Amino acid sequence: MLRWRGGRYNPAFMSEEIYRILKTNGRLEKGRKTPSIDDDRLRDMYRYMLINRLVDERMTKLQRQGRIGFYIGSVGEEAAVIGSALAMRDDDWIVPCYRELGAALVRGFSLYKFCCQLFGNAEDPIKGRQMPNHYSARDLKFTSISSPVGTQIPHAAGLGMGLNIQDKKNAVLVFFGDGATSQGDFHVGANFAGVFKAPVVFLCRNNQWAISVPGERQTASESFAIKAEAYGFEGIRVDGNDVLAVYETVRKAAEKAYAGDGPTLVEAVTYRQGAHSTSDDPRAYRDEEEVERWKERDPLNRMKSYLKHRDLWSDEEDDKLRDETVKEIAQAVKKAEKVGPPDIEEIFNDVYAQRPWHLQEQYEQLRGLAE
Amino acid sequence: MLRWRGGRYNPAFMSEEIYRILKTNGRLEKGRKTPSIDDDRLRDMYRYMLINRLVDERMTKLQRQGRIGFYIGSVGEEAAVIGSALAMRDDDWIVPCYRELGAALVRGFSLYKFCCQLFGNAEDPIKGRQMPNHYSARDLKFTSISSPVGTQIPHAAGLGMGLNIQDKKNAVLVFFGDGATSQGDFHVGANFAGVFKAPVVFLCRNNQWAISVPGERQTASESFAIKAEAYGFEGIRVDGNDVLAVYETVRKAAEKAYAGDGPTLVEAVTYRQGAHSTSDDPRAYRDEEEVERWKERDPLNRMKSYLKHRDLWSDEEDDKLRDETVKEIAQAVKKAEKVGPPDIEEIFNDVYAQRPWHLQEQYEQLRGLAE
Amino acid sequence: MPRMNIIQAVNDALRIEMERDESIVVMGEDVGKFGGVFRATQGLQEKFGEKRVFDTPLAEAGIIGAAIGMAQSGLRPVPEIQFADFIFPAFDHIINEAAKMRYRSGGQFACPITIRTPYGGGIRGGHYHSQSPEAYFCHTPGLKLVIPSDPYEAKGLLASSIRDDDPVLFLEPKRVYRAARAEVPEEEYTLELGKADVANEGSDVTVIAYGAVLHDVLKAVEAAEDEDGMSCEVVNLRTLLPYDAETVLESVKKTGRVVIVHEAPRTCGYGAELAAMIAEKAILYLEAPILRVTGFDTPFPYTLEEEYLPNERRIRKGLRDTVSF
Amino acid sequence: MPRMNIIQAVNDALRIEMERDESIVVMGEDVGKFGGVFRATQGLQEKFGEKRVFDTPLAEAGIIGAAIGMAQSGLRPVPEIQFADFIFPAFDHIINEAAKMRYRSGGQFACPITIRTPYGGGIRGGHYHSQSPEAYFCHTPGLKLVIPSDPYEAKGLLASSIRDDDPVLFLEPKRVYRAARAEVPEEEYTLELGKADVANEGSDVTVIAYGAVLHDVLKAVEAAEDEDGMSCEVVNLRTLLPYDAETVLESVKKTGRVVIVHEAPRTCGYGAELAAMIAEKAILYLEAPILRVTGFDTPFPYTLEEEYLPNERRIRKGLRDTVSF
Ligand SMILES: Cc1ncc(C[n+]2csc(CCOP(=O)(O)OP(=O)(O)O)c2C)c(N)n1
Ligand SMILES: Cc1ncc(C[n+]2csc(CCOP(=O)(O)OP(=O)(O)O)c2C)c(N)n1
Ligand SMILES: [Mg+2]
Ligand SMILES: [Mg+2]
Repeated sequence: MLRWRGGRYNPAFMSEEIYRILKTNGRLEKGRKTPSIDDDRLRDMYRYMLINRLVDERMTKLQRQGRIGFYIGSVGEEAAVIGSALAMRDDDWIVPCYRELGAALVRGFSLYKFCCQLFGNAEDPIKGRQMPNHYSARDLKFTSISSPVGTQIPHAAGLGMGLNIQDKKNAVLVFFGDGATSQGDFHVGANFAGVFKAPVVFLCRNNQWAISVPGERQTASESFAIKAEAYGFEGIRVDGNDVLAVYETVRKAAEKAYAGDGPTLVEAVTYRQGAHSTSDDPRAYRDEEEVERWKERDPLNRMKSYLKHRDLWSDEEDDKLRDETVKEIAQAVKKAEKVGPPDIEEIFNDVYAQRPWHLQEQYEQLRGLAE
Repeated sequence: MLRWRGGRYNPAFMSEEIYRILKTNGRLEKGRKTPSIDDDRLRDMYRYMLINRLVDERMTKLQRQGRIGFYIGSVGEEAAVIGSALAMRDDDWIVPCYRELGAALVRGFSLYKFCCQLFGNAEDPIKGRQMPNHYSARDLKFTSISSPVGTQIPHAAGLGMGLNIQDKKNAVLVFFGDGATSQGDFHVGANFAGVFKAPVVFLCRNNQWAISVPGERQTASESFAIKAEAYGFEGIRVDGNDVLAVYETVRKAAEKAYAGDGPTLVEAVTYRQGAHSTSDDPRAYRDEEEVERWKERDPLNRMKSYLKHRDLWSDEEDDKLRDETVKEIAQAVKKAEKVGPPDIEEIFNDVYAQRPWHLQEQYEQLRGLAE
Repeated sequence: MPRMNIIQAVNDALRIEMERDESIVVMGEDVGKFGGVFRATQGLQEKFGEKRVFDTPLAEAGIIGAAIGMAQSGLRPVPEIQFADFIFPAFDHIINEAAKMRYRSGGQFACPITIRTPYGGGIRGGHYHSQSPEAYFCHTPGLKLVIPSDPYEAKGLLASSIRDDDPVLFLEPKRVYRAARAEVPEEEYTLELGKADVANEGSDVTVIAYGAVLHDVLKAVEAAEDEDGMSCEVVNLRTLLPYDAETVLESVKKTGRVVIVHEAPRTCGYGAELAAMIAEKAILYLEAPILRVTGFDTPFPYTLEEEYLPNERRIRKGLRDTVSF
Repeated sequence: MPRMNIIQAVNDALRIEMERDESIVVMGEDVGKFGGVFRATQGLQEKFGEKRVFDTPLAEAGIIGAAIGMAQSGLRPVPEIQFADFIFPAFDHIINEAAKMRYRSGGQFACPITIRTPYGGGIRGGHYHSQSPEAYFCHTPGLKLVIPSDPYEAKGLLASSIRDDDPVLFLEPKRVYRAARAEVPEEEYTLELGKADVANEGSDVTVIAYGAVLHDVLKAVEAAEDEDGMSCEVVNLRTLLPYDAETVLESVKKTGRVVIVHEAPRTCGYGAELAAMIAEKAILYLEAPILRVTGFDTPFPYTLEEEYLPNERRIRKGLRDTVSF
């Protein structure tokens, strides 16, 4: 364990132990060995992070141009999300909140579908029912995103309990922010998981802010990881901008879960480099300097440097991936933008498995009016 | 700190450290000194416990005779309740749940009013509105009892925050059971108290059971006290059947609160010797043997022995207090039983500060029907 | 056919459904070894093991939150909330999560959960062991809400609720848990959700009710028929969401007079919906004001609960006022 | 008189009340330095300090639970819930604790809390930034519920709510937060709770509405008067609990026709209560079915929210159907 040097206000955060493999410059921390991860996987880590970053940049612009209504990105937090998603098996469940596009990408969620969801069009997998960034992908074992902060945490516990009951050997990775740990739902979810030894990895993306509220206003505890003590399982703090450290930590937690040894809380210490969402303006509440300091610890640069040191990546490959991705995104956007809205009948579908009389009546009234 | 030897199933409970002053036989634990508490106060501790016990016994019978509808007692838990209530100043707030008659007695709540509440009669301080054991006594800084488990915990945090905001130098003592720690309300209450350094003593009566559910089904944590770590304040385990240990621990926690150093979680390890309430039959789910083992650690016997060792109490005094109390209770019951029910108008009072038209209309309808 | 009370009928339905379908699990506070504080789950843990019937920590949000996740894993959880008064910590999970899951995921995820909970007054339970919260839930698209009034309905409707692919809130009338006894088929059967039952035929007035209060309605109606020569039609709703407007309207069009009875407070209570629907769809048939005989707009009292509840006396007054209007 | 929008009026009322009464504190997520995600509390922390205006941890149950305790300590908290859609984790504290506190303690404890929260659709917020939860709360004795529609009402009603000794839920129509502008007195004033406003006089039909949708109603009515020659009376409810039945009934008895408009889903929505009350107290005056023009009985959609909402077109259709019945 190394000493954490990247804390913010909370003095406790400064002295807290944290797990890290890569230094900011992409070199191994003293005493760390090259982790035994094959080269393709290492490159994948970086690739997904870069794609995620480029998507976020493009969509934020799209929102500014008024072409989509809203966007919520994860700039600066890609390692925490992608490192942990990659550490799970493909048939493990991912239970996201709204800031984990990276995890969906890892699972193979298509950019086109993603764009359709942003536009809420007729080909949106969730049929234009929710705001941007609230997709679902059941085929990818990626559950339905909702806005209320923290509700997914007991769902994840229940999913894990359900896997146990059915003797399935998978695990669950659930994401949430530092702010979410203040909700009763964090408590009941973690507590159920502890009592029932549910195979769950609780991934707290501690990005230091909940909109304008800093971490020390969420809790007086020494860290978020320490909260695991209250539930009888292990809590680990990891440098959330070091994709290797995140990957290794979550991999171990997942293996513990597969082995029937129950849940783990992983606090990935990272930073929300951008606004909370396109509706937010952080200049009203935080120092630009702080943001600059954290940009120096950017997860993409760190991993790219590491790969370059190891001759696993080059500037040419980087440029190529960028170009390809930008094009792919542009195509997806273009195609999705052309698709029309869902039919008004979609207002009335999926409320229940079968449409009851009163919804049929309301549908017919609306249809009558529309004609 | 001494080793705890009184645990139940949970093996962790066995090895956990616990604070105790008096051994079961009423002698001082090795290394403990006679605490500096004046003799009257020591006798008070025992007196209140005995009165509490006698009231519980009488009221349980009253319920069996069908004269009151329900009763919930605290046999075995008197030290945890009374030791902590006595440790606070009279102008500190007490925020109870339903099993802390002892604390109300300490504050001077009259047996007559208590009986009126049990009967829900016209002189019931809460006007026949709630089940037995749900009294309030604002003049005694004893808040309103409700049934939902755990809701009082954030109220207590808020009370403490309110005292801070108004620069009042009092503290708050809030009671709840082991089961209540599983609620989201425990989490949000403790977390708010930690963040805002609220002057609150969180008193967890760990009586080992939540109706039929044992402690190890509530949480996988090593203890209940350890949960304080998640909120950045101190958690202490104390032998809840040792009134001296409870008193001393809570006194220290209160002093910390007065000094502006924030909250403390005190886990008082005790045992519910009786049924959950008169509606319950514990033979369906727990061993009588376990109950017997705990009766050997009864808090009253322990304190009585201690007082007798120190020549502060005698069997004669004991008999006298018993007789007096039994008589007092009988008189209170007799007097309260004669009082009639509240007027039907009381159905419509206190919904709001002023009665709005629709309640007036409903009242008049009912009055018309009754005449 | 064996005679059962409602507790036994619920227990029977749970047992039969659990035998039929391995994915059904029962969870909640005290439901395991103890078999529930009302003993509705008695014997189930012994029979189906601790994996399928288990006690949870004391946290309603956890119970329903976990049940939602369990449903996503392929199970059909049947959580119990010990008293309906204690369901509110789970309100967010029920109305923002379970009820919206199918819709918000574009039909990808369903939430086949049946939440059982005893509701209602008349057991000297005061504020927190007496509430009738049906209206809070019936305003929530995506939910179904079912209230049986007797053992036959309890068994058949619970089976249907458990088999339903949407989240169902199943409110059990605890006042008549043991008092309502009836012959109940031994074998499995279902009663269709969304269908009301005409519990008594009549022509002067339509009384609409559900759950425990139906028994008071039937008594009041019997007396009104015997003593006042009235002919009362009683519609027992059984399912409150989605409800059987057809049966209600058919009756109202016949009688032209309506009395709605429920225990919950009047304002924004479930009766408001029925009255509003009737005032929209059958206004020309109405010959008298639509009356609501309900609990008063106050919290539930303890000592005066008899006066608070829409008892036989108040129902009869409602019938008289309506028919003589 | 200065012109203000609703945000400014709310901010103004908060400032004036806080100056008047030291016991008022403002709390919630992002209300401090940031001044609220809608900026309604902007400048208050600077003016009144961090003790009286502060950010809380992200926990609605904690915000309301703590506010209840703060009220017991002698304060008058004005908590903000960031969006009404997120109020449900606090539902238990609002309906089981705050609303019942005075009653259950025999009048010993009161709960003078005003919960401010933006509600309603029309801002492309989908499921969770659009809901209108008023009916959930109006079924709760002990609560008051207030919804202003413009800056003048917002300022006067918020002042009254804060001064009221019972818990008030103050729902702010976020769709018109900035769009609704009006002249607002600079000095303090109050508007009586429980009193409706007749926003337009007329004789053919009574339209009852509140909050954001009132603006659509007024537009529809203007068009109906201009183009169809109808004379429409518009009752703006302002307070939903307890509500002003007198004003409603007076209007209905005059017009004999009723259209109720709200954004929330229809079934068990607030309109049901109004329709039921009218069908009880004014049945003989009714010349047409009572119509409810409301959101549909589905969760709130994203792309098709314009179609979901009771827009001008649907309101006009309701007016035509009712008047031509
Ligand atoms: C229950 C609830 N309350 C409030 C909000 C409004 N809100 C949306 S995101 C957010 C902050 C979340 O912070 P955190 O959990 O740290 O996640 P982050 O956005 O930083 O990734 C808030 C308050 C909400 N969505 N749900
Ligand atoms: C929210 C809620 N859920 C369930 C209940 C039913 N109930 C009453 S007491 C109790 C057990 C409480 O256990 P604990 O907190 O340990 O306190 P104890 O009774 O042991 O003192 C339960 C489940 C309740 N009153 N409130
Ligand atoms: Mg955050
Ligand atoms: Mg207990």
